Amino acid sequence: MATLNRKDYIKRSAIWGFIVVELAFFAIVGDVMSVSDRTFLSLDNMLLLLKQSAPIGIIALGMTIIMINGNIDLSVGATFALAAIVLLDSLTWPFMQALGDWAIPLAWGFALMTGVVLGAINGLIVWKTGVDAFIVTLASMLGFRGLVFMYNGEQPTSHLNWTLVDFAEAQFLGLHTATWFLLGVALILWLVMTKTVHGRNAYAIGNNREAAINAGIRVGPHFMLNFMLIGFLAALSAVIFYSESGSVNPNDGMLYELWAITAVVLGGTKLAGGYGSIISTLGGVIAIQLLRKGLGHIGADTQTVNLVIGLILIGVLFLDRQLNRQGKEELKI
Amino acid sequence: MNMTTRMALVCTTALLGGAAAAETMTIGITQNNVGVDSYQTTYEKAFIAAAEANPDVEAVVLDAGGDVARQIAQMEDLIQRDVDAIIIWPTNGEAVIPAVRKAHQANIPVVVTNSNIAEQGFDFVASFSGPDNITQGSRAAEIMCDRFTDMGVEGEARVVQISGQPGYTTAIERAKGFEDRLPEVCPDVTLVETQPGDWSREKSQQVMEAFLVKYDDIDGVYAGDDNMGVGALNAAKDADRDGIVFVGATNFAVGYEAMADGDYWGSIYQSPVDDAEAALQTAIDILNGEDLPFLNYFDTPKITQENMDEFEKPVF
Amino acid sequence: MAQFNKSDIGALLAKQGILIAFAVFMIGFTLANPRFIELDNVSGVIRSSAILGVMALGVTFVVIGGNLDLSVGSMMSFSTIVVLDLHDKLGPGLAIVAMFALTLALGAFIGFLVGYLKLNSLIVTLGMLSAIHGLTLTWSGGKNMDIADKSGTWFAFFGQARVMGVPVPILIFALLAVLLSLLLAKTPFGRKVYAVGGNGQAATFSGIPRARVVFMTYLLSAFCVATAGLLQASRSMGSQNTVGQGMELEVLAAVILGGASLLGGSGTVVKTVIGVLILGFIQSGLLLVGLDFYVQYIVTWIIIILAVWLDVAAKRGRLWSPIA
Amino acid sequence: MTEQTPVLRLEGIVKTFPGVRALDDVSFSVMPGEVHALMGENGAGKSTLMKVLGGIHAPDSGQIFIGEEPVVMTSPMQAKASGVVFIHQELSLADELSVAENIFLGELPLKGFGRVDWKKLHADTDAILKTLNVGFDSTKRVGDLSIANQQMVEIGRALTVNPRAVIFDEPTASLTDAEKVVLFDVIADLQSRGVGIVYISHRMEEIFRITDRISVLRDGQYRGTLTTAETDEEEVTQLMIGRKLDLSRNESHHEMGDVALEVRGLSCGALYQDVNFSVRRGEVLGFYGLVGAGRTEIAETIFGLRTPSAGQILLDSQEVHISSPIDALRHGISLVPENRKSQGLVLGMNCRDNMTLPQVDDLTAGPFVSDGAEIAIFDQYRDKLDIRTPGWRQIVGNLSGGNQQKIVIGKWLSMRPEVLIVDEPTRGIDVGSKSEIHNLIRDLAAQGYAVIVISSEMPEVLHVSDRIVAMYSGRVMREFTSEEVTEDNLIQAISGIAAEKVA
Repeated sequence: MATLNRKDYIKRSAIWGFIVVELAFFAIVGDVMSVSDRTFLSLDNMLLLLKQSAPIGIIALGMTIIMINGNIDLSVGATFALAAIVLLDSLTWPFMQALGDWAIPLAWGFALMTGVVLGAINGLIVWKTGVDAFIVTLASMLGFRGLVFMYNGEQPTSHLNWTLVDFAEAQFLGLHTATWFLLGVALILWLVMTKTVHGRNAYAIGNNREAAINAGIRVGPHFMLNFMLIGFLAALSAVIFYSESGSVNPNDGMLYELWAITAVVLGGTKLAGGYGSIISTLGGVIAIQLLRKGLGHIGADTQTVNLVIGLILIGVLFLDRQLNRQGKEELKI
Repeated sequence: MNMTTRMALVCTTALLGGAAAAETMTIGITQNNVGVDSYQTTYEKAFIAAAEANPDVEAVVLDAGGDVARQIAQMEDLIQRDVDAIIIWPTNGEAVIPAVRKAHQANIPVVVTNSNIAEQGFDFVASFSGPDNITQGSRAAEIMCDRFTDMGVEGEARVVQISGQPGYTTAIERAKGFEDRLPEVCPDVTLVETQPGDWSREKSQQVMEAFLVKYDDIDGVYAGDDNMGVGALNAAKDADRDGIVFVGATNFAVGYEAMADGDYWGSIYQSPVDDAEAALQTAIDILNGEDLPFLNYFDTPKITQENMDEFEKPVF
Repeated sequence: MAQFNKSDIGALLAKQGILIAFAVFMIGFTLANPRFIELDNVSGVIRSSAILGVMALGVTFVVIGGNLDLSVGSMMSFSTIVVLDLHDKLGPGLAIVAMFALTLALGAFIGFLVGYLKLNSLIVTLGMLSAIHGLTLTWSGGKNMDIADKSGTWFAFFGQARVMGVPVPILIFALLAVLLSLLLAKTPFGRKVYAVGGNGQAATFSGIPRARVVFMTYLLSAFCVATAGLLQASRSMGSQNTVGQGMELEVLAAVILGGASLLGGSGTVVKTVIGVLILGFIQSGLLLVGLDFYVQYIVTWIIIILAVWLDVAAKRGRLWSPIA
Repeated sequence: MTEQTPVLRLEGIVKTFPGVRALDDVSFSVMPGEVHALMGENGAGKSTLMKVLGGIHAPDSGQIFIGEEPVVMTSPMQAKASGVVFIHQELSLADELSVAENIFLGELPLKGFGRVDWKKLHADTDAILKTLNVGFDSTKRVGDLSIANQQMVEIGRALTVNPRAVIFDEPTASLTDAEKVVLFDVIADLQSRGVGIVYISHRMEEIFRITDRISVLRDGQYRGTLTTAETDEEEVTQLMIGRKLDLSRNESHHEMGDVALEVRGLSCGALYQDVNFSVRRGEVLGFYGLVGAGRTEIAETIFGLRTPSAGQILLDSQEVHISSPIDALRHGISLVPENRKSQGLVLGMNCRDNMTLPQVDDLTAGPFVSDGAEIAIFDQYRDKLDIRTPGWRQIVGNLSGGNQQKIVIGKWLSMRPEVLIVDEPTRGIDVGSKSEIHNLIRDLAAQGYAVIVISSEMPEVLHVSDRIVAMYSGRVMREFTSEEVTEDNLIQAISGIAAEKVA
């Protein structure tokens, strides 16, 4: 890995600075405005924050890799929903019911497999047709959603299994199951992106695709692998979330892609690719959830939340540009 | 901290909280999706107004924006903030059950409002307060059948249905009530097709346009609420197709006006203000230890062009 | 006699692929249900596509200029709500003027951020999607907006009237399509939009004010959105806050289907109109042959991939991507 | 030397593209330890030959041998694996990655579970960097390096294998003299290890300094190989262009008018400082200097694309403030930019639209662009510049480089400017068109335009200029009239030698 210069350090720590500001703001304002006696900054509340960050967070972590590649995936919300349907529906299949609780890991397997297959479809199309990932996944966002509806019409798919719920609600060392998964995925992806050849190649491809191709990196399969990875992660997110909730509406997961992208961009990953970090995305995810939770805590309404999140996104982009600006000598193009 | 000690802690604090409730009770509500239609917005305003009017109540009002995950997070937040009672307007009648159970385990009574959760969750709910949507569907079927009988077409009438957002309990229950009841009262009327209108006037208008092209002969339209019903009515007007009986539910102001104009036949009168006040009252009653029926329905009567004078024009 | 070889046919397919697909669809649906091609249905489809279509016209300029606009759906909700609310307060004329002014102000804001500040359009408009939704809810207080006296106003003209038997929304859509097509294809401004999207640096070196051109594309997009909002409001005389939700992606799908490249510099208004009509007719056709609405999603998925694939394949001269 | 087997041999290579015979029976070989220059004008087929060698294009016929083995090249990777390594003119590095990761791009050393073996990576990289004798270490982020050091990283890439032949494509384009010395040391080192070097460059001075033999291509054909020690620049040039090099001075003279443009004390940060010059109507002012000397940046400043940090620009003795190309155009200044693909043309647009782009606002009939007016301009400059295109509808991206450049020149000539700045006017243009363009520039001056020509080609500057400004490292070193200029004093001025003398 490359050594960082000072500007990089500033950029990488910016999101954590933002989180600290948010915490301070909500702690102070929250004390004044909230009707609750509990302080916003309590440990339990922060642990809950991590848990609640998990569904979008796990997807956003995968999105980071896709975006470091210079691609984007708009279909994750639909993948999330379809994986959830497979998870819950498979538990009702006769042979699965015969298995008792052993059906649970199998159902997880089916759901994760669904995610991987959907990701592979995206990846294969991007690889083989050379159509831009934005268009491919924009179209498959519609297509996968169509498959979701095809599966069970417009009805919700439900299967409440208390063993599953208890597992999902369990806490180990104070952290919820979902938190463990979020942190585990973050750790693994961080290792992948910083320590492995695949991860380093991901940066190289995003930085200079031509050079990567010339250097013999097989860009097509690399893309496909990453799309399978994000498919897997979208499914994993669904598995964790729907194990706890037990019912999925065909519209679930809509707009998740936009939230995931927002988190990734807040974390400083460049849209053009080649730059970004898993840990910063984790920061981005936490920052958004904190904002949402904090605004709820101080009693802000939906419209304010929407307004604030939208403007913060634009503000971050503006700051990033200011940070990256060269001197006055710059060519004005 | 293992689970049992945590639970014990939560219980103690809940008890302490209960003691404090004698003076003020903190009631949290997580709504489905404020801003998606007037009903929910009016409900929210009415709820806040009712809570402010009552000096003993502090309300924490949250909105899930239609997202199950966000609603579950809000349930957790409310449990974490240790409110005295939680009112939930479920985004999904099944998905929120575990979250409701969590509140139940934390000794916080849960009132479900407007649209019920599925039966598996009934054990964890203190009370349901809201309209009886299955009955609403049945009543709509009856309104339509009566009208067909008056018109003398009950033997051959063809009906299309525009249902609410797929997957929402209210939509499912109303459709079920209508579909079950219609053949009972008018066995010769056929329901030719059902498509979702997603509670949206625009979507409903498009769906109706397609129906009108597809079927030359449509005698009645049942819409899951008046907003969609009026969308369908607009489509019929555009296509110059007269003589269609429109029946909706949740009488909106637009539906009421269309009835007054004679374009729209009937609906179910359901006030969000009643709905909100009933929910709050249910929660207060529970905290005061009063005995309540588990299904605490408020009445939602039939409204048609014939009896609309008995009702005030809806404010939403 | 003209001789065709394989590459000619390939080129023809790639160039006119979208028209051929359109023809195939029309014939297929007509065979499946003759009612499909009847004037009633055709006019109905065009009319219900008009709102989407008007928005797609504006987005075509943005995309050719090399940017994206994901905020149009949310902005359309805003225009609709605002004009309905103001209708009863200011009267129809002033309400329309005020609504156009406010919507154009939003467009100008986005245009300023993307054009002059050179911020990434995907993220800016994503942020605006959320922010404008918040603005709409704040304006309306979350309530549905309805015109109180629906029969006593000429406001219904735009969405519901007919002129010489043709529904006004179709007329407005057609008129805008013609005007904007001329603007894009025939005027200096149109030429500049292509230049800025095709090669922004070369455009700057040619003395084209790139920032202003990008700014103008967003202003134009906002104008189209405001028009769409007007049609929507006039058509239903009342609306929810979420009326335009999700339309940004449908609009983008129509523009892409019409063959505009997301990299900028290519696309035409006419092709976008075809893209819009394809989406509209597929939806109607599938409903008529009795397929569920979600089949349309899957069909759209496949069509978009095939259309864009053909397009890029023609440009690179080979079907499969050369990436190993 | 003749008894040895060449490390690399190409035999009878033919490559045709639709309508063009890009390589016509080209043969060429490199001996072990030899530095072999490959020369030819732009478009002579050098880059196509290299693409064939790198497996990017498959030859129609002919064969490639490495040692005695015939090989079929399928990709740059495979070429590298067979010992043929390319060092490209355009840097192909990943800015965000470290030096080590870039050098071993595509071949990072592995240990278990797909992990990068950092220890081995950095050890191997350090070894390579040591032979390159550079002052940065393997963990440095490539984006933070200077262009010259990035070039070194690029060279480092070639050394990850034991190469048999290394192809350098214009490696010194962005290097300072000191850095060149390091590069030549590296080349000498490779040479001593028996590696064959193919050295592609236009710089005669370097060619005669380091190469052993020179092979020349012209119009896709092999024109012969010369032994460096036995030839001179003139012979090479003659072989390249098919006739004697015209080093003639400009000899046409015509009335000069008032000063049209004057620049006083113009500076732009570190790019250039305290630049003074003026150009009269009817005069051609040449700017000569190495790449990076600040010539292009001055032009961009006058054209409103850069903000000067100090100094004045005067038009007709009036100070003007030019903050955008629009201002510049309004003041009658045109700039033919240096890079036609990225700055000069919208490649996806047709010829006519490209040519009329800056004045499209003025070519209207009512609200619309007037087809007739546009086509008239296009036709006029197509004939004037002899642009070969099937018609104005042709997409510019499909034209040859020379014709593309003519479109750009036509675009700016058609603006009928007061001051025309031409940056590298004949880069990538065939010899015939070159002299046409030179004549055109003279003609324009004769018609009373003030013209500034920026060029890296000495014959061109000598040929067209009335006066020549020599720049070195952001400063004007000296101004020559066409009478007093000699090749020697010009070269001294642009390489900074004159500065020491003057100082």
